[in-house]
Amino acid sequence: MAEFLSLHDAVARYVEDGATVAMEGFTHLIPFAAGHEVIRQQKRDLTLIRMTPDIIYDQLIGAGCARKVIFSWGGNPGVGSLHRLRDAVEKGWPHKVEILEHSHAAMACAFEAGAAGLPLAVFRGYIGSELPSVNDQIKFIECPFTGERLAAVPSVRPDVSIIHAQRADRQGNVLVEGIVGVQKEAVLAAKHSIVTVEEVVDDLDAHPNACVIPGWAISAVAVAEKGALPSYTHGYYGRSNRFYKEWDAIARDRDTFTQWLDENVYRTQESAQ
Amino acid sequence: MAEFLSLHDAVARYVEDGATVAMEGFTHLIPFAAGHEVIRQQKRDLTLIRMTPDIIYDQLIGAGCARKVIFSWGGNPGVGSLHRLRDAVEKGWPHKVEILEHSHAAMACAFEAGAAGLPLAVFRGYIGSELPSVNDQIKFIECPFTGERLAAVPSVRPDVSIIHAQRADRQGNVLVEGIVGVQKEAVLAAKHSIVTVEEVVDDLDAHPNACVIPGWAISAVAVAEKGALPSYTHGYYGRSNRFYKEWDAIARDRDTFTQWLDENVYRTQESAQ
Amino acid sequence: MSLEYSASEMMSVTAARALENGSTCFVGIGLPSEAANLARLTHAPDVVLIYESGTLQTKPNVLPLSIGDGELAETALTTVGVPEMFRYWLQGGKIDVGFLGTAQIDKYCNLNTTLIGDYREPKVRLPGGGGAPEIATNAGEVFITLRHSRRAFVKNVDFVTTLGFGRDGKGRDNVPNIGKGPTRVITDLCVMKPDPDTKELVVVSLHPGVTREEVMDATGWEVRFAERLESTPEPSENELTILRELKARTEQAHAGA
Amino acid sequence: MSLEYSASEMMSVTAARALENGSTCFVGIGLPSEAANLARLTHAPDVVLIYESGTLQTKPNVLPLSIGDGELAETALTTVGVPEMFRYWLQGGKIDVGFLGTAQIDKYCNLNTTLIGDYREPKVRLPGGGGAPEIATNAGEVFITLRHSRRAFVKNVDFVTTLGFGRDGKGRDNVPNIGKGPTRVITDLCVMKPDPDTKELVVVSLHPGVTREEVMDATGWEVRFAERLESTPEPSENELTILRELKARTEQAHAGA
Repeated sequence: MAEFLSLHDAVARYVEDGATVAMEGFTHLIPFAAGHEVIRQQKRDLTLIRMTPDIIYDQLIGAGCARKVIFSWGGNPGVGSLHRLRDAVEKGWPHKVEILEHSHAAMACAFEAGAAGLPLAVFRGYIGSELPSVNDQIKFIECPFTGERLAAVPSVRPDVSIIHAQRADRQGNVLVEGIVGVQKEAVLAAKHSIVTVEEVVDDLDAHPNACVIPGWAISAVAVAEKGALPSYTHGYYGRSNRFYKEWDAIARDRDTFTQWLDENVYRTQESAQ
Repeated sequence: MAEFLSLHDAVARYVEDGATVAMEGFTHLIPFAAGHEVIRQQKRDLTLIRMTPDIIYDQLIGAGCARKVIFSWGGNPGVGSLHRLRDAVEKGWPHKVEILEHSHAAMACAFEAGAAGLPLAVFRGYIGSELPSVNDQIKFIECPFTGERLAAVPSVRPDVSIIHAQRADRQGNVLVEGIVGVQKEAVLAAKHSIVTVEEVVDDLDAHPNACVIPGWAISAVAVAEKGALPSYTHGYYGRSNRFYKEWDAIARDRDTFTQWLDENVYRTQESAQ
Repeated sequence: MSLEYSASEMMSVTAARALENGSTCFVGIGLPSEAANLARLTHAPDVVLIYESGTLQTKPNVLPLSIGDGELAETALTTVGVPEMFRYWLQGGKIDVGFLGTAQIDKYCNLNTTLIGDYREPKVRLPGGGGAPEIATNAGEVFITLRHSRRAFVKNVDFVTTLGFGRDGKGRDNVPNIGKGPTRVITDLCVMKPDPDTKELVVVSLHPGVTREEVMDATGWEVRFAERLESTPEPSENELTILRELKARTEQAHAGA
Repeated sequence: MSLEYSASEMMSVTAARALENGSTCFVGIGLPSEAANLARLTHAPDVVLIYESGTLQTKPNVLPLSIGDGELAETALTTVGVPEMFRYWLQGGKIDVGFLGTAQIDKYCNLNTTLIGDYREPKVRLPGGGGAPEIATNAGEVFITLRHSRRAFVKNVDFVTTLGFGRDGKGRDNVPNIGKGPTRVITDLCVMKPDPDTKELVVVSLHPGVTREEVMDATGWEVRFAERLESTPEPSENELTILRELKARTEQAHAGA
């Protein structure tokens, strides 16, 4: 049963140094507030999983939280590079970060398989791509019915998954609406999960087939108003495209980045945007 | 792009003798009107796929439409046996029907794999069950990452799938709501598909993550008001539990059944309930 | 004070009591559904009921006739597709208890809902496996409830649709990622549990007024009784009232339309 | 009448024209998204645009900056989860055209969006494959659009993120259940198509005012030209107006907040 915790306490309890952590949100509902709390608590040696390492992972990497990143598209959407990710991979600053790289199809299927309790995902993929030559987690199996060669990857099963959602009811049931990405899969695939929400309400007011994650399938729910900014929350506030563009200049330079982090993460409490 | 056809024309065009047909609806939205049209058009030698052969398949089997039935639970829900199915399997009336039997998990995964364009579904199932000894389509594979033995079944890919839904808009986009079963998967897995709907509307009035099947993924849409009776349509009318109970007596006896079929299917037009 | 109650009521109340508050239960239609909802309406208001039709955390006001009655969707937290139900919720390890009925059960708790007789020439064709084969292996543990009779409690099931502990009691040994399997069988006569070592079903509790002989007569093998054989606690007045109201509401609802 | 237009506009209009009305298109962000939406707003009102964020049949009023802008969900027929998007819609064979951009492309139309240099010691780390590897093999065919430069059009890509026709042009031969692959590349200078036999990219059409030399200078291999080299039709006034309005709306929308 989901426990209502402060974001500080939820991160302190469930995100351990060395853990495998998936913070998901496919360009929507990205859990920035939670990511900042992970930075503030100076978690280290994390294996960070995410289909689209957005600027939140750029910040975590630049802050020195990550040992390894598993991803399928690592950019600043519509803007360009993640300079902190590149600096870590290309120049080892603040320290070397290992990467394990997939395609979106592979990771989406791997999250699905993780939620489904399976050890692997099978799909038609990686044909002709050189990714299998640099990622030893990509294998191929033969279909016993047709003989077709299909790709197989291990399922994603994080120690802890963190997502942001619109709202929870008082039992900790959570509504996710709009672009739902792989958030439900991330929560169901993980040993522990933290969901930050815009608000807690009496009634979720959800339609019959809404994406609702039951409270008993979640470890902790924490209120984090505007917790997805500069990403957005469908029905609550829009995406700060401006900040995404501004991030390019902030992240290009180590000093500018460090200063930004100081002012906007370390020196703030949970309300950091 | 979905074509709006009469139910007669849709069945005449897409359901060929000898075809593999999935009429789905997991106790909800069962396409009875379409099934009756298949009976009226005296289609023969069909391979009928359905997780829960309900009384609609009992009627199709008793009417002599089926050569083979692929299923995972063949009963009259909450009432008892499907007497026409039993009579065909046990005594070969009106002729012998071959059965291929799965578990729900296997068939649900096989529909999912069919929709996903895969030749097989992989899942953790059939452990200790004797079903694999009587169904040669059940195989086992070894996970290349963990060595775990997992079940594999061929995906379901029908020649034609038929489902019933609440409503379509004028472009043939279809809303399915409530217990959605494997209907979307059935449509996406099939070469052709027929969707009967209660009504055609200007606006589906669907929420952001509703189960909507785009018109371009459907072959034909046909209006069939009360087309799911005695099953039900969430938001439109309830299930006739009474008819399900009455069916037991009707179906027990070949003559009673034949007479019922005459009066309620053959002698009626598409409006048969 | 002794109340009047039927053997069926005794069975339902006992089965209901087996469910702990707050546990997640994958519910089979019929007797399991009656017991699970009785639990929810009495001692276990926060038991989470899940039906294979995709209805998550449902609170039906009347018992469903089918596994997918509208009542289930209307009172559910949300309703998901059937592939998701079996993949994420059952196989994904989110279910504490699978609650099943059966047509035949043997002394190693294997279940047959496929057929009586030979597979290719069945004497009686039963509905088939449905969700049971994977509920029995993917749920944390399994409760089984059915009426006690020699036709149902057979030495060897005609067909193992659903694994209890296999025909030799060792069917779960060394199988990775498998649930505990059946941990109790609740009938209208008694409660049985598998022996921790041999997995053979042993009568651990007789319902009030039931004799050993009655159980032996209704069981198709030489049934064992626990050394410390208990007497099943009687239903309370509250449980009986709620069960009867539930059944009356159900009957009334299903008579219409 | 000759209109004033930029090379970028020429590229977008030409790319847009490639999309047929009524086709289903899996749209990459950036140039493909601009072209696909221009098609929808001009000659192809019933083109179905699908973004990997799960937005099915979407009709954004402004171009999305990210693949998952709110605009996409708000104007979509419905929005599905990302696993469903890749499994049912892409891998399930529902996509006629995959519309991609790239950082590097070689003469066999292989795409590199992974890195420049050596994989373990990259000179430039690019964002990675994203949806492209499976879009390129599971869509019916693939259109590619990018700016023409010697940095982008290289003899051999540093890394094959996404299959065109393989390093030898035979990468799709005898592969079951695979799409046709790239059928055209639209740049700001020309249109290229793979030779039906060798699969080498051949310039089939030069944009108005562009010379062969300009294309050769901007291409990192000895590029071939079709025997019947065509001149790409100019943008119409209507196309230019709609494109400019779309970009103006977009700029305004993204400047805020």
